[in-house]
Amino acid sequence: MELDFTAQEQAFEEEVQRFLADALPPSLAAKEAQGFHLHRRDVAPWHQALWRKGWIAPGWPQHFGGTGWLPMERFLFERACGVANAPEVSLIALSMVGPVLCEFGSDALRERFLEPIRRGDLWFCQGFSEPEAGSDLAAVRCRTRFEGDSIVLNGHKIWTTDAHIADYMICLARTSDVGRPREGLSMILIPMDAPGVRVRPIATLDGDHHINEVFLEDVAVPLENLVGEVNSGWAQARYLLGRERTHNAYVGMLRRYLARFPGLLQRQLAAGLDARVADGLLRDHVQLSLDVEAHEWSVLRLLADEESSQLRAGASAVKIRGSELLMKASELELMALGSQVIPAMTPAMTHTTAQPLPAGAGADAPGRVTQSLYWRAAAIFGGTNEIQRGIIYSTLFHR
Amino acid sequence: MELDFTAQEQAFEEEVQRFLADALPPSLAAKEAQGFHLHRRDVAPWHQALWRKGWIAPGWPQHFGGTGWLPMERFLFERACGVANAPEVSLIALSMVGPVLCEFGSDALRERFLEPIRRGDLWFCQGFSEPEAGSDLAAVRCRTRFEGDSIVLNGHKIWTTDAHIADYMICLARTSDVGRPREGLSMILIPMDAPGVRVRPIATLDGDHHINEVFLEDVAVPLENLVGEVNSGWAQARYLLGRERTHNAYVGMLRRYLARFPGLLQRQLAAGLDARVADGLLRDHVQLSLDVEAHEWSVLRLLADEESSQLRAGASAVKIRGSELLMKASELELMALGSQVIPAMTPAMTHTTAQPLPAGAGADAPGRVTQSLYWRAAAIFGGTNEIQRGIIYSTLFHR
Amino acid sequence: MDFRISDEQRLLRDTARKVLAEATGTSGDDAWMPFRELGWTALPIDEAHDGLGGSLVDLAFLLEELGRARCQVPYLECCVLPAMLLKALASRGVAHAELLGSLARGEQRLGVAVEERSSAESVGAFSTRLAATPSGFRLIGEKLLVVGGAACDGLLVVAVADHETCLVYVPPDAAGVRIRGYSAVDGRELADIEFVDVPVSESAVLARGTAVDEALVEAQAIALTLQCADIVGAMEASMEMTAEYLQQRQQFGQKLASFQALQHGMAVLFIACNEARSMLFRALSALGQADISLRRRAASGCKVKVAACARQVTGMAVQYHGALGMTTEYAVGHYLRRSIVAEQLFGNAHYHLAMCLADHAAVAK
Amino acid sequence: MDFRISDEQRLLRDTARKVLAEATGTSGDDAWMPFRELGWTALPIDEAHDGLGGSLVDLAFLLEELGRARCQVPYLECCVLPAMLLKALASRGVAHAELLGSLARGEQRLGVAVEERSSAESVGAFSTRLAATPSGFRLIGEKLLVVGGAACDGLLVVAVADHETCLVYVPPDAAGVRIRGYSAVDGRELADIEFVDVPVSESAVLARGTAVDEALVEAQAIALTLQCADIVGAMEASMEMTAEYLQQRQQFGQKLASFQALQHGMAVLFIACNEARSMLFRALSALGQADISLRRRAASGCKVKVAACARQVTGMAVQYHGALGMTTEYAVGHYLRRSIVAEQLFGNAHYHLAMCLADHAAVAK
Repeated sequence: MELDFTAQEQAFEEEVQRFLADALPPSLAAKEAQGFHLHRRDVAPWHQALWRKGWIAPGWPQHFGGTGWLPMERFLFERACGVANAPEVSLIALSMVGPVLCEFGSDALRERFLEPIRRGDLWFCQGFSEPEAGSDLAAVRCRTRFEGDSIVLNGHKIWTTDAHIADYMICLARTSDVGRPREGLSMILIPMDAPGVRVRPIATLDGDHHINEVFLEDVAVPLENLVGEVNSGWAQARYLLGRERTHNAYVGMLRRYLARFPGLLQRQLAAGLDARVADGLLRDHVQLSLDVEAHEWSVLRLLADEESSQLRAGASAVKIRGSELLMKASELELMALGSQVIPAMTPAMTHTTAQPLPAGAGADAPGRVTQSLYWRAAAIFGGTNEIQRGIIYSTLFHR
Repeated sequence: MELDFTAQEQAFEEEVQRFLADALPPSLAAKEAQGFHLHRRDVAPWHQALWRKGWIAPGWPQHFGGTGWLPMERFLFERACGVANAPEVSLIALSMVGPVLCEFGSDALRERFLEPIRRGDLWFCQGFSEPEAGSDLAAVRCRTRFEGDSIVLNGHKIWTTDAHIADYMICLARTSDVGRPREGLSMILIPMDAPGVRVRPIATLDGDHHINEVFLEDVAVPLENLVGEVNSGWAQARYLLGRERTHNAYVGMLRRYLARFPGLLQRQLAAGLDARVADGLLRDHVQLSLDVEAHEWSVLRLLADEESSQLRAGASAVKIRGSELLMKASELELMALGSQVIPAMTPAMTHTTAQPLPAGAGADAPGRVTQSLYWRAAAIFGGTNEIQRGIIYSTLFHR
Repeated sequence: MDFRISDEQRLLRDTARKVLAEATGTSGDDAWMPFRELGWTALPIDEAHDGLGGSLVDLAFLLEELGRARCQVPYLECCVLPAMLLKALASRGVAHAELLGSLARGEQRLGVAVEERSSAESVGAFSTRLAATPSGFRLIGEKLLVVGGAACDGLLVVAVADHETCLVYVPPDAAGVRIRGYSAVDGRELADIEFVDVPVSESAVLARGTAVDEALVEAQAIALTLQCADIVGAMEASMEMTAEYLQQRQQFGQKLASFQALQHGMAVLFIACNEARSMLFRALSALGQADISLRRRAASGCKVKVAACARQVTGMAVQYHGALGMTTEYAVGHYLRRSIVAEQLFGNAHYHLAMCLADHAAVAK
Repeated sequence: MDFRISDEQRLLRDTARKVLAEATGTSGDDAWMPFRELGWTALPIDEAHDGLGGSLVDLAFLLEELGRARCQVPYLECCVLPAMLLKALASRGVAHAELLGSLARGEQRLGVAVEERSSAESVGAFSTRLAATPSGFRLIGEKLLVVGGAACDGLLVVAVADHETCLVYVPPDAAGVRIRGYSAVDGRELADIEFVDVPVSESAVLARGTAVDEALVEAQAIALTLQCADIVGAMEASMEMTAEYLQQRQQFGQKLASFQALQHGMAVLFIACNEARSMLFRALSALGQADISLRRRAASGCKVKVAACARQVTGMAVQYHGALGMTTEYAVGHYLRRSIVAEQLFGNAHYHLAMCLADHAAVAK
């Protein structure tokens, strides 16, 4: 057992930090720090920078353009990005579609998609959830029929992040009714401009637009858009789940919150916050910092411990805790900012001069409630915390 | 709606407080405040005082010697007793056996038992739980057979508080195997000196001796010791449950904890407790005080609101919260006392000079851990908090 | 002590529930209509001033329904709060019968302008000032977060003159009044208001000195408590809606309501709602006490507890709705937003806990 | 970074688990036997002093097993802590090889006497003092809560002389040493020790000044962290025992383990155990840092987190055992008592949170 970062790991982290200092546009970082949902075009310069550096697809096999990093290096990279307010780049394309194509896709599909994804030319959305298949993906109904060289899809997808700006959807659809429900699913790539694809925005609590419903009506796509074997969709979804053990732990984001809180509190004190109130806030902050430390080390253990039988339970644990701690961290900011966070604020208020901020809202306020509400989703999407607790029990204790 | 105590209620409370100041022996109050389990003989003088005052059986019908108090007066009485460190007197006899006999017992049984119970001559224990019937009382197995004028019992009771000092047990036993399990139960009064009764002490975490196992082997009792109708035991148990809505809320005890904490903290500060530590403790104390206020008003609402359909849920809610808050309150004392509470302390150390206290333990320390551990039982006995949550759901939301 | 709801209170509650549910989506003057027509504007005011002399408990019942209906009408802030302020002044010998009467009749909605940039809600530390001029005064300063401030008929402004707090009546269309309205996260309307040398006549200075300081504390304690009533209404509705949803929604081949973990979760939410209501009743009771510091402390304690319970309940209600809870199309999330705004308005739980702590430390000494 | 347990560590852990389970109920010298025979007394000490040069991680594995077995042997307090203190002095140029060697060989168990009445654990505020005499010194004062103090072979006493902290070796049978032993709530043995003009020779003063202050901080940070390892072992055992019990116990016609609310409760306990272990690893890592204040802070943070998790886990473990959990006949309650004592020993979570807060405030300034 070796509980220190190696010199190599430390050097790597410093390299990442240097790169971030050089290549991340400060205006983009500032925008990301506020927490409003960024558009594809906002993120593009950062995507380009990562691509040029060769760091755009850390999770892919090296011969498909991956970095060859060890899990610990990927973690250090993501943490440093989080702290430096670097936005996530094209998460679905790079973390889901890419790896699935690398593992299961035909050469032709890889040829068509991998390089454009790396370059940032193709943006993807994920079509898994349906109104009646939320936590229970095996209940996916989206129908398919095979017609000549085409697959024709009919279905209704929901909670589809970025469907309104994506070029393609990676869609989980039913290709068979034989056997257990999960055995009749396939992954299919659908161009979002195909006839019959209709996107309806879903307004979310946080006030941003990022999720959508997608209706598929007789959408025909070429047979070669089916990824891997027919009816292997469940296995592919499981594959994705298994390799993304720690992303949902949000360590980088949590460190971002912790790092900026003392400054925020100082500014509030300077602006007249009662010192006794600040005492209580600082106390909660220190307690939260300890909770985040423990959480981060739980993540490190998942990365580095390759023999533990508790991996699945540990992954669920850090997903639960990641969402809980994010809700706490963002709530603590709201408490420190007090009435400043009351006004509904939009990116337009802060990124343009067209709409001024309300007089009471200082520079720390915009985006805080939006982001705080958004983190509620972290406890829901990708398997609710209730589902995760069930997984923990059945993995560890069920007999 | 009238949200103030009436002048009459206030006058009553003051009368109770005056009586407590006059009649409660200070040495007994001091002993009770420490929290070690008191013996029957400790409590006797206080029982006598209440009996002389005519306040020994507030919950009984007036013509059987009750006080005729309204629920709110009973609450005020119990709260004042709690705050004044008055011990509970013969709880099982006065709160269970008496009311059951008044409601269901024959005249002969009432004649035999009610007056001696009021005088304090008879002490009871409650024989409900069995190894396989804890939360699930319908599973009671204790067998009976009728032989002439006798009932012969065979069974194994457990968690029997004060069985070692009681004169009688009120025993829930199976008198029929017909119908649903709960329909074959009866309440039977068993003299603890009857042949075949064997009491085995159970040592509990808190270090005191107050609970026992009781083995009944061919214990013969006269038929007239059966309370009310044969097979009406479940109804009687339900009757008791229904009328004791708020005792388990421990409002008096919680107020006792709140009242003494500031003084305890002052003494700790004087003895060198770090002021920053005290800050945090005081903060938790104030938060706890608010929680107790809300809890107390939940209890008041149960007492005074006679039309609510939420009575059952409300009673479960205050039982859960009562135990949770007691655990918190007693834990907070441990935190304030710090290493002082480490030594195992016995009543002998504090009530006699035979065994001195460890040097570091001040006068506040003895009994604190014992009592803190004892409150764990408040979340278990009388239906665990998990059971109570199930009751709340099914009462309010189940369809 | 008697918690039974009176027939009048039941009527008020049932009417309000029905009317406010029907009025969902109306705004501006239309939304105020039922408040005038059903006598709700008259409720906080005594009969001598055309009011109905309702009790604080009556008001709490009504406010609960506002919370339940997610009503955006600034009834608390533009009717109840100014009424309480004027009544508190009247009880200190400073009568303004005409204003009370116009509030009661619903002729005026009065914005109360207290909070300032960095005032951190501490009484008496206002920088908005009233300067004497040969012909009277002028008002200089800026007030923030005036709920309903952009659509009111008059402003009650707290300012300082000669080291004394005073309360000034200012028409919103007076020269030099610059109102910038905006929406809160939950849709309620607020305004920041700048006063640039606004001329103020002697008669517009409604009161001065200790009377104002005390009246502010008194009225704010009431407003804080009634705000909690609104939150209690919102959280109970949010809980009920969630219980309903669990009965409907199927996952893994069964109703969500059949999962014991969720059932127990609902029990925890009930406990939180129940305790919030209990704390509300306690504060309403304490507001009847003579000692003003007791009232203030009870209101602070109420906010601490109710806000914490609301955070838990409205948050878990969203959680139990799953992704649906995240959408604005479904009502449950609006309760969460409403409780977030309510938490931060009139001081959040951290602020009021610090106040309780300060009181406690003062008492202990 | 590599969390894989080495073969040596696995052997250590498995052996300890087996041996300590078999040794349950032994006490006194018998209970110490395996610690000597299996080389555990040598583990914290380097090879130059007859030790085995074990790492802190090795020690943590062993301490976890002590917690799991509810072992009452004061190994941490009478072997590891004095070893760390002596090593810390040695690294500051004050070598006491003979004492280290005797610890390693298990020839001496050394009680470490630090805490005093009202010292509140603040470094350097000791009232026990060393007064100069013509022939050397005499020691005057009282030390409390010396774990293992009534059954040790020597005492390391922290005292003050000429405004300097010093560390003094005192044989427990020296004239004027009055030892009053007692049991802790969980059965471990402690002692209060009075020093009434105890003669001390020059050579018995092991070290003086800053070296002692620093060595104390350093050794206490290690002891605090290893104490957390003990707690982690206890809470994990408590959790496993509970999972087992839920599988066995029937209520309402089914296994308790079939109730989803309890399943989810167990998941919450796992998360707490898991985070406690993570925090332990973090502190073990931080103890390797050069900056002593970082080490102290990491140990304090570890105690705050681990104690909170232990409170939750050992408490809920009792709860899930129902009435059985309340008895001393069943092991689960002993874990609760052990964690209560461990929480208050070496400073509780409130104390260490205040330390973290102070450090934080200092850093922020």
